[in-house]
Amino acid sequence: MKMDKHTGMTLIVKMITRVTVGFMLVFGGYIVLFGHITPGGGFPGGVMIALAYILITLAYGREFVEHKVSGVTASIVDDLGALLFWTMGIIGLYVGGRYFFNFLGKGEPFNLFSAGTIIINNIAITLKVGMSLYAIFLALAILQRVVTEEEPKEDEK
Amino acid sequence: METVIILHILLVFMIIGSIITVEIKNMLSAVIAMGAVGFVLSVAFLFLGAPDIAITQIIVEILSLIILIRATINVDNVAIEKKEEIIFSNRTTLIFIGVILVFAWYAFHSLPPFGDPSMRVSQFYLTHGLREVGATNFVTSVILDFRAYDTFGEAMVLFTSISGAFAILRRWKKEQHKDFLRIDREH
Amino acid sequence: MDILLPFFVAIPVFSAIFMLIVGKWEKRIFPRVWSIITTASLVVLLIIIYNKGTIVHEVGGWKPPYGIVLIKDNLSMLMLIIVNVVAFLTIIYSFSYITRYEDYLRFFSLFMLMLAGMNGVVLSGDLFNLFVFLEIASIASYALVGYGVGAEELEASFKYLILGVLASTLILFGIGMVYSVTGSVNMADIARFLINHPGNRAVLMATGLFLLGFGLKAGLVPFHAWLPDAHPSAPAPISAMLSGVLIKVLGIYALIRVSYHIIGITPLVSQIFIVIGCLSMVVGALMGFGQDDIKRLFAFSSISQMGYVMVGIGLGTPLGIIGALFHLLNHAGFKSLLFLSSGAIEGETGTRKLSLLGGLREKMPITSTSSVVGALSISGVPPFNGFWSKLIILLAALKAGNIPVAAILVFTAFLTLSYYLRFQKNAIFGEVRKKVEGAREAPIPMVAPLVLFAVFCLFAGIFNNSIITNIIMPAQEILLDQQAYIMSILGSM
Amino acid sequence: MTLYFLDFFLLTVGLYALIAKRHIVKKILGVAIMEYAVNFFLILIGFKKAGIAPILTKDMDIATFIQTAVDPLPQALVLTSIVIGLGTLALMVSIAIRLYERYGTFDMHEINRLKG
Repeated sequence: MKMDKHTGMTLIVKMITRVTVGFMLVFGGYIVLFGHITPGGGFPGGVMIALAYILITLAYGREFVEHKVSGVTASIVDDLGALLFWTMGIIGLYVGGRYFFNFLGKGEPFNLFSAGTIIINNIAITLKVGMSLYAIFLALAILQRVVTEEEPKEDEK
Repeated sequence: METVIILHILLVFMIIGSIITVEIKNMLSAVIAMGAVGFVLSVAFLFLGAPDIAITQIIVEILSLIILIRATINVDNVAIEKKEEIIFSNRTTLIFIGVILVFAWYAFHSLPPFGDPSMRVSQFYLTHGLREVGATNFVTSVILDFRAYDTFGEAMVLFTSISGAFAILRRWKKEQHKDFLRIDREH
Repeated sequence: MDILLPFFVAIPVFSAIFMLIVGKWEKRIFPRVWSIITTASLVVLLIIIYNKGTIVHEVGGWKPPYGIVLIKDNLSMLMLIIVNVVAFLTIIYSFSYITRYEDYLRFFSLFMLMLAGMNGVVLSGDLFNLFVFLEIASIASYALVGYGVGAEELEASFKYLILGVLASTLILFGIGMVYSVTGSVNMADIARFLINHPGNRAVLMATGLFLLGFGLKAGLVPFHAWLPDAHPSAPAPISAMLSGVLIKVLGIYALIRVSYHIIGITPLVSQIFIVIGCLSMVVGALMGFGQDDIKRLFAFSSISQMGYVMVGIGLGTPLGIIGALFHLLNHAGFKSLLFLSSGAIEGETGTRKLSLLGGLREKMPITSTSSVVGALSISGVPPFNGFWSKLIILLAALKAGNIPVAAILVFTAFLTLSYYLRFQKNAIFGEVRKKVEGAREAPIPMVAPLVLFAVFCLFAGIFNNSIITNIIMPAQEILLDQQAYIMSILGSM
Repeated sequence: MTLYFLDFFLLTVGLYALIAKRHIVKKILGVAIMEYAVNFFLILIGFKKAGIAPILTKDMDIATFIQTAVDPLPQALVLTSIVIGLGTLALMVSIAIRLYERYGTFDMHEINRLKG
């Protein structure tokens, strides 16, 4: 991890983000995967994961995160999440004759794979919500423009 | 009984906070006041037995604060308030709102009293939810199985607004890439 | 057969997402061709389910009051025809119109999402689901109105966005009140509950909130502030969709469905419809008079034509509703034609000002003839379709013994005729002005839809009774028969 | 009942900010306050006296749970409405930023005057 000093915020903020980002990602993942057993679900989990990435971007500056999750990959993952949610609807229509039919087995209540397609829908929403909000944060806060065509990499700062 | 009192206190606090948000001069403190109203709202959700909504409200509140502060932090947020407001438009809106409030006072009398909802349809979700969907969090079972089409529509709403915001934020080629922050320093 | 209903929403959504994924590599030809394929497949789907009667699709396999239900009855069939046919022709038009913007991808993706939202609103049998898809269509149209990212496009789209979000919030508050009283969000279930428990003040306030919210989306007079600003700055295909289809589906159709099928029409509500209708007619026509920018002129005339439809709906008699629905169909035809031709004119001459235009007849023959057909049919000149629908509404007003309304109808008809004659005199006929020298005919993809709309205006005028009997009449019967609507969804009163 | 009325008052505070205030960010804040008021109203109508959250835990038996659980349907509606509010907020802020770039001010009347 190239730790150049001048981009991003002060050292204290960097140290704290290094500690808290781990907890945020784990807690976000927990909220998404156990969304049908304990409170939470696709939306809050997805936004929490996006906030973890936003925290890194704020603390360490854009270049640091750019090669990890750049704006373009974020919007591609966002489209894939939306596509996954869309296919869940169509598979339900194909298998059960009804749009968004819950075709997977129900399992018994209190363990992880207990509610059929709800888990996959949750993951699809997480991908979609998380990555699209991270991409819009990048566009709004840091870049002031949308990474559409690959201009020459002149440094904005 | 005490939850009703607590809710009244929280609601009064939210009204005061939102009046501060509307009337305060500095834009940044207006955004912070609105953030406070949002956090009190998520505490109120906890008292109303909605943990899912409380988590979502706090998280979405943090994100909208980041976005809003981004829009207000480096612009002339005090200059606007120096000019006096146009009295005419404020007065007519206040009268219009007063009329609606009087009409609303009578209308809310015929709503079912606070605390016993006529759960005609959602009783089915509670009774059949566990057996037919298998999720123990009934809100998620309503969101992702009974009304999954709603949540599909809602994910598309977020998809549209993000792609619309990208369409608005795109740069035209003939426009040079002037940095938004740099404009202000030139002023 | 009911498997096909969800595809009206699924196909445009898939094409929007797939377009964005492929757009990372190919941005110029693929989005345009892909949108034409999508809208063509929607029109084919429309033809398949055309005369299959009422189709009900329970989403997720749950019985109606507990799950969401999609319903295609004759009224939503009429709206589906308007939405998908106008969208197909507008997409063909924007195949070559879009070249003036440099980012095609987002335009067509947002267009497909707006289409999905409108199809979702028309098909939905659930009040909250109608709100969600109304939100999709509105947000896509906010971004599309401001697509030009110029100074006044952004200002117009911001004003439209603020009033739109205000309308959506009021509608959601109304849905909350209706849910609190009736305990359900399914339209038929609410209607059944309200028939057994009539006269609730909270439902009356919810009706007021719906009237405010959907009236704002329909651009009716007390809340029309955003329409005349949104149209001139929106790209031509978007203002054609906005005024030809969006204000009908999100505003008028939702108002009809809520007032006739859910809450049940009362004399008070139909009186309010007539008052709002007359206000919109007169104010729209009067303010349309002095306009120099042809798009603002068409925007004000949209407000006044929507006033015609509201008067027809407010009369409540079968004849009035037939006239209103037929006028809805006709207005979608000639208003989209006028907006698309204004886009072609602006493309070639670079201006929309009537004072600078003149003698388009020599330079752009096909565009001017089709816009003349559009102008004649909107002002109700006999052979064209506008004449018949305005006539039916006038007869309905006279039959209902409502003389003042009939007088206002005739007065507005003359006003509309006069400012459209002014439009034709200045822009189409007269000698060729400086601006119009360099103009030559618009490219083929822009001209073909204009001709098709003009042909529709002519044929709908000539064969109006056949259109009325097999499209408008069934829609009117289902509209006035709340019991049949409830029976078709819940199967029991 | 007074809770409903106070919540509607909160909605009108947002409505006032939306219509009467000239600063664009104040209008956006007014919209956010209206969203809060509507979401709060939707959850208020679903609350049951001494009701518990509609989430079953291991040590609860199903019969008492069904009697005391709060109404889950409005919570599903509010979850959707919160994220719709976030979507519209993102769009509003991006239009506001571009408007500021174009006009150099956030004052709606100034913009109307400059637009001409």
